[in-house]
Amino acid sequence: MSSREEPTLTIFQRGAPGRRAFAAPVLDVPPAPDDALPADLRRATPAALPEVSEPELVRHYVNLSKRNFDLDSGFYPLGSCTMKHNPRLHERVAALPGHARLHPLQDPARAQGALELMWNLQQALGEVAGLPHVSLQPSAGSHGELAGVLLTRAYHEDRGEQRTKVLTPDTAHGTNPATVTMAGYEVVKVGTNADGGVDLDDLRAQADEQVACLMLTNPSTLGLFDANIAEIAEIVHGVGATLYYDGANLNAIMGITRPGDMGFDIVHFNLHKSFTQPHGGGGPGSGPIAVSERIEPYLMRPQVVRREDGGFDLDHERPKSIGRLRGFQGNYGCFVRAYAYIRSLGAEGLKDASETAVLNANYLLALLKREGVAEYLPVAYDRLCMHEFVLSGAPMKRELGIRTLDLAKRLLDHGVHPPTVYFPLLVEEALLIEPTETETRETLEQFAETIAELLREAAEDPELARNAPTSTPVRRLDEAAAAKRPVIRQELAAAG
Amino acid sequence: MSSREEPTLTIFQRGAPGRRAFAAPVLDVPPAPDDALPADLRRATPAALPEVSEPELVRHYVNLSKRNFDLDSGFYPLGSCTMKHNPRLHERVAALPGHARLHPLQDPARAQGALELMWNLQQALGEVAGLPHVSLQPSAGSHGELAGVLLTRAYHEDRGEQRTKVLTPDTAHGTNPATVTMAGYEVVKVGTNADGGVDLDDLRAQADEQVACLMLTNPSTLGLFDANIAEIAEIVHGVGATLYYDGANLNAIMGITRPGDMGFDIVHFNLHKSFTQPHGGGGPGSGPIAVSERIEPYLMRPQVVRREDGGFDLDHERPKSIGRLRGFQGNYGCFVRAYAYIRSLGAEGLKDASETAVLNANYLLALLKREGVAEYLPVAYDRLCMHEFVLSGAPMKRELGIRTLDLAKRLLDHGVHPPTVYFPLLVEEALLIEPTETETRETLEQFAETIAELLREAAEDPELARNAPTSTPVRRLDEAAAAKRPVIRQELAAAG
Amino acid sequence: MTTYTSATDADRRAMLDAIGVPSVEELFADVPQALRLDRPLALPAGMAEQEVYEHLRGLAARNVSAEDEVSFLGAGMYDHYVPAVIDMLMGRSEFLTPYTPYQPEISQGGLQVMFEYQTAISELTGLPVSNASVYEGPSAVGAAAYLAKLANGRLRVLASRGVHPYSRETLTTLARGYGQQIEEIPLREGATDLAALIAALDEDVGAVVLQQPNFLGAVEDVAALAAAAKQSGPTHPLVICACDPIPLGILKPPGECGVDIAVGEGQTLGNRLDFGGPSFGFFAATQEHLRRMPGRIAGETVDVDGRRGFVLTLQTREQHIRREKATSNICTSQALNALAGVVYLSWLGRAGLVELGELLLARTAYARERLTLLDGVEALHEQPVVREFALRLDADVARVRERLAAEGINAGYALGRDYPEHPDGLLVAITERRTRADIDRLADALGRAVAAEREVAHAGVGA
Amino acid sequence: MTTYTSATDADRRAMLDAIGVPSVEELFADVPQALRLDRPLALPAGMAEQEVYEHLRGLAARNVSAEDEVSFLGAGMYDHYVPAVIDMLMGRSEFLTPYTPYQPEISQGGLQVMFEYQTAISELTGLPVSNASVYEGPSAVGAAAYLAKLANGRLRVLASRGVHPYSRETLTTLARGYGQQIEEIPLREGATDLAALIAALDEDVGAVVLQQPNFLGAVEDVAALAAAAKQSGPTHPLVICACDPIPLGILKPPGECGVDIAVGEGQTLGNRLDFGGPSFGFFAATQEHLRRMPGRIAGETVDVDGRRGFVLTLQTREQHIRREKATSNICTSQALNALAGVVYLSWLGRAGLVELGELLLARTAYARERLTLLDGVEALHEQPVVREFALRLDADVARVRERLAAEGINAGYALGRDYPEHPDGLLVAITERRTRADIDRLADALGRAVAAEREVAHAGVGA
Ligand SMILES: Cc1ncc(COP(=O)(O)O)c(C=O)c1O
Ligand SMILES: Cc1ncc(COP(=O)(O)O)c(C=O)c1O
Repeated sequence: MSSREEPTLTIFQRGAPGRRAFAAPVLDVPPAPDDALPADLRRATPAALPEVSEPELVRHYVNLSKRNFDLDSGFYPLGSCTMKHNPRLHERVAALPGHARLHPLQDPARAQGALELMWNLQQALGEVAGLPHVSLQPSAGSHGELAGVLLTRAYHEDRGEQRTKVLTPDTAHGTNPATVTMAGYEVVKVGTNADGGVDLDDLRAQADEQVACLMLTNPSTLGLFDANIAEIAEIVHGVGATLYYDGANLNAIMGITRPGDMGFDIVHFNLHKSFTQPHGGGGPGSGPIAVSERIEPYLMRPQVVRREDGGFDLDHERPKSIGRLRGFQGNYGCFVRAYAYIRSLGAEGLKDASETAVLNANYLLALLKREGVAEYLPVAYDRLCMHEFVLSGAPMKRELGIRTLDLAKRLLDHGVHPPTVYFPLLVEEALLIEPTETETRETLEQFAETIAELLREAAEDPELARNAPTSTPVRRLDEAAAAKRPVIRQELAAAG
Repeated sequence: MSSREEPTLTIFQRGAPGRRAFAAPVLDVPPAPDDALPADLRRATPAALPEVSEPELVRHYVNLSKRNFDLDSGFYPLGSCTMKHNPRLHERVAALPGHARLHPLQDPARAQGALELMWNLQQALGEVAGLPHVSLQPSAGSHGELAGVLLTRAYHEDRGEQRTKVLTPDTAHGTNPATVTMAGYEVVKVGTNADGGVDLDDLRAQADEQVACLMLTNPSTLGLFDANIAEIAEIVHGVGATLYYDGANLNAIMGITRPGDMGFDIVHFNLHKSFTQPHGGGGPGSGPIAVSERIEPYLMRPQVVRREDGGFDLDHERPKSIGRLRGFQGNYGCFVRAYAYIRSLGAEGLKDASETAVLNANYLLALLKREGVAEYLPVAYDRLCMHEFVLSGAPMKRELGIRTLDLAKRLLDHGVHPPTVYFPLLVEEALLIEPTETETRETLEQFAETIAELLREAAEDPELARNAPTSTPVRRLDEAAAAKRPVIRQELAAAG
Repeated sequence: MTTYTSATDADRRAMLDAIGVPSVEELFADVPQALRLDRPLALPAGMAEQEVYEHLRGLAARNVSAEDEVSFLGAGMYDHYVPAVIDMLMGRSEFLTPYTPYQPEISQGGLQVMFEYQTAISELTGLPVSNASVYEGPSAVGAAAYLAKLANGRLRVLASRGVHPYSRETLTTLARGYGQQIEEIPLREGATDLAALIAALDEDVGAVVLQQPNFLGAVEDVAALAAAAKQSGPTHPLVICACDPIPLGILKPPGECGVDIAVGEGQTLGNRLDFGGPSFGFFAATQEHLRRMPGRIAGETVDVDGRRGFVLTLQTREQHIRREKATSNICTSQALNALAGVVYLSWLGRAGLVELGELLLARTAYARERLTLLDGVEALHEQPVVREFALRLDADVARVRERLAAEGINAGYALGRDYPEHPDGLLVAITERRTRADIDRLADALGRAVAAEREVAHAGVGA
Repeated sequence: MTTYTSATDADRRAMLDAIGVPSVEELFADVPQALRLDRPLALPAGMAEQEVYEHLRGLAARNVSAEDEVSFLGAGMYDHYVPAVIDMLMGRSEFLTPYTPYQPEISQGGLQVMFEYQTAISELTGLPVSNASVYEGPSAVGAAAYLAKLANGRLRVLASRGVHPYSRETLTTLARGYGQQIEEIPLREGATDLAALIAALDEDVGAVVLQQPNFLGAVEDVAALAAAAKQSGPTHPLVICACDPIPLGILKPPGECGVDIAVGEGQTLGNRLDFGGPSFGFFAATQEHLRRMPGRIAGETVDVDGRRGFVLTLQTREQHIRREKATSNICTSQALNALAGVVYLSWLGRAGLVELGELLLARTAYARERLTLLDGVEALHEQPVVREFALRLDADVARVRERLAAEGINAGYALGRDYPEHPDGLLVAITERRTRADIDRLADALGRAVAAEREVAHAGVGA
């Protein structure tokens, strides 16, 4: 329970001049000589940071935390985000000083534990992807995508080719086209066929020598596995392009099938999805990539390597490398967690995770095909799904007069995080539902019940959904106003 | 925010047969021979513990936690309990493996850090109490009281005296008389005079050779400092009895005056109050005692001692000791926290804490003397208070028709923890208010505002208070029914 | 002003004005000048957070913890693995910082945890009534003896010599207050001597106190001992049994052995060693003693809307209501540690507690066999053991332990101080953290150490 | 079934029935048999929690962390003290586990934190516009260069050699995608060569990239450098400055130096070293670039009842709406680390940030003087320094560092690999955790090590 004191005051609006949570360590050296820092390089007035005591600081942020919904409190079927349970063991091991206080520039000889961990993780991810060479460097999925497309560019350029286009399906996640642009390519869309797969004819039509790469998610963002993947790979490789695997949906296939075996050249992982990093309300994440032999020479610097003597080292040479995409060796803290997860589950456990994720998704889909729901929220592609599935709210909108957004907001009043809404774009009023493997059968049944109940309710009184939520700390917010006159920082009263 | 799933199911009502959060380590030895444990000593059916997966376990308890009000969320002026801020530094240092995984029977030679910490804490507590000899053993205040009265008994018996009575003021906390009985003495009440102090005449009348001890709290549970303390000590010592200091209210006087200097022979500390242990919803606590020279010989075993060579040891001998009151060396984890607190604040900081605690209490009292409040909630003893003060709800009950209990419950709807109510017993409809030093002036003003507002509200519609709370996870609970037909454990469906 | 207080000079001035006194000094007018401390407390100056951290880290570094050595120390507290979920839950402000739940409407979390805890303890012990925790193990034994006095007023208490020395000493300390007298029932071949018990029983005996497993690791035939006590006459004494909760997963629960009150040290249930505390004591009894129980008890009820809820119940037993007539003086108890206990038991679960018990049984059997095969090492007794066992060394135990300590192994607890009759006794404890490799390492090192000490002894320079 | 999943065999059967397939296998019908993995993954078997803990602890034990040695390593990440409140807050499920706040009504906590963070960064940098975080330092520099391209389309980028080598390398990597070409402005006596910058400027230059303090620890005259860039013509390039936020407490903020975009590594603000991440990058700019900013931005608004609230705003910049026309591809960022950042800045507070800066200034001055007094040790440059400085050793740096490492001291970062022109360079970093005693210890050990190495060298066995 949270206090009723005005909760939306920012930390800058609390406290009073002179209050403090920080006590400075004793000045145990002579004060710096005046000329140590010339006056014209000095700051004139202190930054107007908050002035609060420790108790004020703690209460402010503890009470703020209580205005968040979290995975440890309820169901969070946010499609494409794989909101699986975050084991606290991972936080414990990541916090061990030997990991947490290890400086990134520590001599490799004195960071053998960390390098071995990274090496082991590289091996494991390579095995899961079916692609032998791994770089852990990228900071998130989209960072991995950028790495992948830049690798593609390096690959082609090394072969003297200047290709100009990258293909992405119209179901692709926004980061795919955005990445393509940043990597200096032109985005070309590929259509989707009737059963949710890549439209092969369209693909053949588009695929030419100017195509550098096809970026694909399989299972797709529709939660469907594209059975034509072998043929797709053939077409893409036929024109000398690379095939990129967006790994956001890897949670469906771990230990069952492997991108490398499907013909992909480059894969990115979202460790914060398939390998259960806590999402932190928007990061941190980690987006390692795995690549095939032909792409390996261009992989980022530095690489963790194993020396003959069994020791580990960082290889900064790599003449053909595209270089680095960030500082140091990547989000090591995430590696520790992902590695702990892999060692906890092992080969069997990872496969069990994917199987159960797919089982849970299909079970929930089956529950939602019941009368009273299916008429309003039909599944977009009526087949077995993988780890997630897409419903269309179009009939609901037509017949009950409430939009997918309204349903989502009404779910908030029932302590459930709504599914991903209005994505993928090609399904009207889409709801993308991903239960993950860590939810119980009871939770899935409860959710299906709730959906049915909300639809019944909407049939009687659609206003309830249109005005939802009502039980949340705030109700619907005026996003238009926020964008029209952006207020993106606290204005301060005349500096105290 | 918490999920809406039925929150009052117990962990025993969740899960399903076969689910588990625990994976057993590999059996790396041969299975035990059958005769290792004779069948008739074996358990026939497993204890019917919960069967839940880790995600279920986490969600259950995280959601339960959200049904608690806590000190980090709002004002908690619970009189006599000293709900001061709990620094998280203390949790960090207590969790260091060198402290947290130290076995209590580790050889002293290999536990020097722990023994030094305990020694330092003993020295510091002795200095604060003004009594040189300290035992850290007792587990809480009442445990310290029991130690103190048993020490008194040992002291008298060693001098060949069999005394039978212990005096306690009628303002005493319940643990005082309860302790006296457990220590085999008869409780004799001493009255309170007009300005809230010990009634000296009554004391003189009661004090005779049969009296073993007077247990006193100073400042008293009324939040008043008894200026006659020197005379009281004289009377008590005059009949050869000991003077016991209930340290629950020490937060008012640290660095300002000392029980030893007032003439007390034995003091208990509530480390979980004055020295900010988190209360944990009812413990753990720690109740060290400090004693004078004449009591020292009887102090509990073992004692931390400093050897000539500067090393530390545990002294198990102590021929006249009353022995031990519990296992091992006491609640060491609490010692670490209390010691960290003392080292963080230092001499100045401890005094500042007491001064600010008294300042905050008097300021809040001043704010509550305003018109619109004072008529209904007059202060029981109209003088300067120490760290807490007592209001009487009697006029409020008479004129507004709401009881102290109703006001308390209504406060819950405003995100404030009510003060201690109906204690001390001798003030009608008592509210015992202790803001502590770590609250801000704004919080005190807000609280006074809220009280005034609730009284205005009650004048208009007392039902609101009588029916309060309405915004809490549950509303008023039927305590009578709970006591009449006690249900104190979850009944289980036929063991799954 | 410190970093924990907020009263700036401006605040102080305004507040003093409102109070109507010129200075903070004035607020202490009631404190006679003569009693004022006219100097600062003789304590070191305050330090910044990081400095306190470094200081406490320095002290921690001077302890050899179970993180630093392979430890076979037990004797009442055991180095079990504490799952990470417990740290997380105990660290949540909502569990960590509240006081005892005096306002149930805003304390349902803590109250329900108590209710669940009581259920788990009841299941574990096979007794219907559990309170919400007492301080710790030995004082729980003391509390049980007090309940016996309340129940039957008799003053003789018979305690097996197999009961933890600290429990027996606590009983003795408290007996002076309770007016009880504690008498000891000897051990025979490592277990409580049934004949001696029977001989000692009479109608003045108010309680018989046992421990399961006993201090020497032996699994007692509690049922037989309890039966003897009950046959001692129509109005028999109460049978109190202190239990290690972990082996209760595979041992016959006290409730099925005729025990009236089961108590014990709860540290092994999800609590850290913490050099001895804080942990918790559990306290369970038969139905008839419900209203004599010490401490808090959570009970189920409904709110005005009929919603299920929980409260502290049967408070008329307690000091704040009953005062000198209370069944106990306990107030602050060990709620947070008991939370860890019930979370731990739920984490282990129905199957896990048994699996853990079987694992310990197997490793203990392995270790006992492995070690007693060593020259100069023999079993101190042949009783069944489940997680700890006693050895007799043909060498100076202290020096042997030193030798192993030098190798980073804590060999266990030397029995000599508490059991002068066993100057050569060593108590070895096993947990799931001690792997076969650890046990083999112990065996190897112990074998060498004993051999070396015997040589020294023979060489005559043993003293 | 693992301990993280709940589908028992009974559950599975019932669920499969409801789905209408006979087996889980069947659910994967769409995956062509040829592509199925016909063997288990070649990974070790799963382990129990305690086994994983021990394994990870074993790996941690094979690292020498700042807990194990006295470390003067900096060069981009620094061993500052992280206050305990940050662990507590980052550990709260409510902050730790949610996804990006797509549903603002149930994400006000996280959104307000972003808003407060943006305010703090804006105050720190003296620039009005901040986003809610980017990945980390060097990629933030890359993101800034991309903004410059969006803003003025020019392809020449001038980067000072004082910019972190990793930032320059990242710029170069990204430049292949951006179509930019990166050119370096040399250093002169440790600071960016103003004349060289002026000479290199022309109307094709889209951005000038600086770092404050620069990699060699020198405090740059950013105002002068920025002024030069702006005088380069009517449509001048954007000035990008990568800043270490800690010294910004005492250094003139970039916003007052004519900087258009200030970015930097946020690790020093309440984040752990974590062997390089996760931390966060901050990104602040002038008003005109608001709609070109990368990543998330939280904005204030009101709900239907007029209550203050916060949302992700200006999303039309972002990939999920704008797709190929987005100002960046960033999606998951570093929200939790940015939370640590704003909590840390609030913990330090207005006065604390200055006090910390002054403490570092004083200790750095002390250390620089102390060390440069040693034989064979001299300052690599004489520029003002505030928390880190470069030395030139008259001895083999690698071997000197080895000698100190053997004494439990990490002497700092060897400049040779990144700055071949300084094979004898050593970069020494100071934080509030490095006391005078630590510095004296370093001085003593460094003096001995340099002397020893010089002897070796003279003895001619130097190679
Ligand atoms: C299909 C897909 N691709 C890529 C991404 C981008 O991953 P990240 O957020 O880690 O950059 C996401 C994340 O939502 C995604 O769902
Ligand atoms: C005045 C007083 N004395 C004694 C006690 C008992 O202390 P404890 O709860 O630590 O046993 C209390 C606690 O409420 C108290 O307020």
